[in-house]
Amino acid sequence: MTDALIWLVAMPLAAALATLLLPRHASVVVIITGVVTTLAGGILLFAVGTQGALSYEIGGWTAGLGIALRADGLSALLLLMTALVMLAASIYASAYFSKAVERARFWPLWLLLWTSLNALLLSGDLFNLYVTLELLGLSAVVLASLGGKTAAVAAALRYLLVGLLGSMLFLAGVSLIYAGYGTLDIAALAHLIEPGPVTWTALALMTAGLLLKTALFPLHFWLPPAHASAPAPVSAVLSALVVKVAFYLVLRLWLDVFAAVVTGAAANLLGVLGAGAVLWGSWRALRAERLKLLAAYSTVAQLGYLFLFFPLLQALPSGPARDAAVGGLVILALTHGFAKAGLFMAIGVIQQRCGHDSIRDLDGTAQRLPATTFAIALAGVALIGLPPSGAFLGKWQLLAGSFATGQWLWILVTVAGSLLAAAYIFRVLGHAFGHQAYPQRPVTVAREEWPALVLTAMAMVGLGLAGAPVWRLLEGGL
Amino acid sequence: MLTAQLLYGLTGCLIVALGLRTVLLHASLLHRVVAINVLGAGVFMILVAIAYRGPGVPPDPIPHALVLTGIVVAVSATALALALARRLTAEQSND
Amino acid sequence: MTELVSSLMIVAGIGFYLAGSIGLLRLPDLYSRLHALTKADNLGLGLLAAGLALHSQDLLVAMKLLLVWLAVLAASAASAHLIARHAHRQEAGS
Amino acid sequence: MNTTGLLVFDGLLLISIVSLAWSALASPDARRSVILFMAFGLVLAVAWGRLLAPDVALAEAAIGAGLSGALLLVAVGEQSNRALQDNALRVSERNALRVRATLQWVITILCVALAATLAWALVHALDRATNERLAQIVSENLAASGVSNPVTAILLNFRAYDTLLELAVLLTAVLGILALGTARPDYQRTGPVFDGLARWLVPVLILTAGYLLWVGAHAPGGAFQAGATLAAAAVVLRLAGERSIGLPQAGALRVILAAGVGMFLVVGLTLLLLGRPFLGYPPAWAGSLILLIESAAMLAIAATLVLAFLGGRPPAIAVNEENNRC
Repeated sequence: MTDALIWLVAMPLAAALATLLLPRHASVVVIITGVVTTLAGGILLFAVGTQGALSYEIGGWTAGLGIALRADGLSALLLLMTALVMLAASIYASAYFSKAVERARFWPLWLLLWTSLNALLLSGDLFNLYVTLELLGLSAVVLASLGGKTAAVAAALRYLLVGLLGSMLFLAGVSLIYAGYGTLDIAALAHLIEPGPVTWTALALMTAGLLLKTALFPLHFWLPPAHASAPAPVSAVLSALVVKVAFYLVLRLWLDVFAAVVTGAAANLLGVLGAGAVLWGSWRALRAERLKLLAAYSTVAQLGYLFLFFPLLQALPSGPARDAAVGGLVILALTHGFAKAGLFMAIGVIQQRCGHDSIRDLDGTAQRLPATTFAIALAGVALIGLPPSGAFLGKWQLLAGSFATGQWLWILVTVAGSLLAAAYIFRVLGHAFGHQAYPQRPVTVAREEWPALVLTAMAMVGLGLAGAPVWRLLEGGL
Repeated sequence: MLTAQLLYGLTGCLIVALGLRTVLLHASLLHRVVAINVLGAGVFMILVAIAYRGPGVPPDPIPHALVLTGIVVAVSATALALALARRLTAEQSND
Repeated sequence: MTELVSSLMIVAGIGFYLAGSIGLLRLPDLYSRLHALTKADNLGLGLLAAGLALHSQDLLVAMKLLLVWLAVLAASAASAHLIARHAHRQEAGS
Repeated sequence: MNTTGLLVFDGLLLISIVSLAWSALASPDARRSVILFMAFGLVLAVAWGRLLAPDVALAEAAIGAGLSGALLLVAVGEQSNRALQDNALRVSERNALRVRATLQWVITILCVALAATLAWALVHALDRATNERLAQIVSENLAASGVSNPVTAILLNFRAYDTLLELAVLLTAVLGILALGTARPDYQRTGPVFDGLARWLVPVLILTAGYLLWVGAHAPGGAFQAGATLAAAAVVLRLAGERSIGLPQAGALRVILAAGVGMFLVVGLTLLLLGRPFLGYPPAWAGSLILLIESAAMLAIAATLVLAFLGGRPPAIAVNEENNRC
């Protein structure tokens, strides 16, 4: 059973080599990888649900000397989301890239990115996390540059430098931890950790590095150009997964490994930055001229909500109320992952079919691409946080936690952010519904439109209904 | 605590700060790439200083292995940054 | 006795290095700088290697040091030639 | 050596390291900056040697200073590469300059604070000195690792998974470089002196690479140092104006690039299917399996570094890809 952990890393990595050596059979390899990783993710989730956290010691060496892979409810949920989003995005990408030479370049890097996502979510070793962060950063940068135009390359270059700076800061923190505690194993460290200069400085450095990578306001400056100028399938996973796993690492460090030394003031600081992200990101999304830029700024805002949970979790005593808040946080993150991936793919369809993604010129899109417009509407509902989307459950917990701890500021921010989100989504939909005759079929280009539709439906209905099992999985986890 | 550990470790801290300053100062791209490499060298210096155990005593090999990995990752990233810069120049002259 | 000779050689080697470095900083043009650098440094390294070889009292180590010296000799000769030729051609061009 | 002498040596070494770092970063001239950075790397290698880290010293000299320096230098040498040398912030107005001066001060103070905090934490960390334990565990398990050089044991056995992902990072970088553009044009032939040097240097470098690979099992060395040395041989050939620098044709090149990660995966997964843990070598086989993985890794590393030096797809691959177009 625990072999599933190593297969989740080895499978996409082997597939990357296969697509490099046999470019003609790449699509088959990718689909098989997607199906197998999704199954492995499902099995893992089931196993974690029934047996609790799993670990796998690579090479048979005890963790500490060697490196252990670990999975608990949180990482298993994110792994399954990664598998589903990557599978859908792969199907979409096989239609998006029309030239053989483009696909030959794209697939190996895509699978290397996939490897790094899984490896990061499973890693139980601080230095190994640094290596996975670099693999994630480099593969994401190359994929983002595949757009090839000046804007894409310039944005990718900035993305690379920011990412490198982030991982170097992270590594500096890891070095301090090794100097002070003599171990890199996360589980061992969680038992040893104690307040003091080493711990605080290390946590500050690692967090600063990760906040750069997860683009928390005001360190978000690199994200909109990079996400808006990348090819659509790449934008989808950059926004839905790549920044999300960096956030996962912040969560892991703050609520798990370093939980004993995190102070209320530090958590409040993250909350304030999150509030800034919600307001600034939503405002810029409202003012955006292009759909892709809107979606990118909306990512900045949605990440902000996730950081609003930190002061709540710090203030809530452990118990059902806190567990509920953790569940809300995870559901919000998952919903955003599905919804934003779907949104970017839908935008990609519009961009390729209409030749542009300017919001003002969308008139009639609802008639020409009804399924895609519907996917955008579904994603929009999830981004605003209306029922029955998973985001509604998440935001509900955010509000409930704020009431319970008397932190009124976050309530105001959440409400303001949601109103702004409603405004920018309805602005898009208002333009999309014009007056033209309806076509015969709702879905006009299947391979391109279905993935977005399925993902956004997941965000809307799937996660709304799956709330209870998610909570059960996370119980007592963080 | 050994004097050499302290000396080299503190120099590492200084070099990290020197590198970071240039990265943040919006210097030319080349200088920023060099600066990130310098920053990394500072971190590596801290790691190698941690590993040192005094003359004649075998040092801790784990930080050495980590630094070796770090050096290879740094050169990969540098190579990629330079390739991106080259492509950017090509695209700009096309525009 | 050998200890004394080896120390003297090392000190002399460092002296040549010093001279070469001063030459690099103080001499007026590229050719004379190259001249100071390659000649003095090669001799300095040779003395240093010989001194260390004597100090080690080990034939294998001495051979390795000799190899180091030969490699540097070849590399510095070739690079000095390339630099000088490049400078010469630029002068001729302009 | 006596303690005072060593202290003076340390002091001089550290002063030159800091001043080289400073002048490399402060020099406005790109080429000078790169050359100072290479000097910084070489002096750093001396420092690694001083701290009894010969493996790191070799890698730093070959990769950190040598190949990074060569990559930077050849990039600066391209006169047309404006993106590299343009200032990110094109400010000409006085007002903006004043803002910039203030920003400069803020950043400088921030960095001083960072250095102070880091130093404060490091002093506390060194005071605790708890990492004896893990080094102890490493030496206890060294006999079962298949090699006697502890650094190689960590890189290819205990923490082999790190190295696998590190090779994946290298693969990502080289695929990125291949995707981004075509190789720089060949150099002119350099004439008899450099040719003469290359003629005997290249075989020596190849021999050295083989030696470093082999010796890594029990002494400083290993796949990365060997790969970098092999790449250096190709760089020398290219600088001498050779057209063929040992890179194979497109198909075989892809196999070599994939070989590093590939051999790791083949060994790891075979062991997994045989009922052992992933990368859990049987002690009797460990030495040979490590050498097998390292040999493949060396070729992949060398090919990657050479392609990075070329700066893109060699002409053969570029042509091959055009044919694939639909």
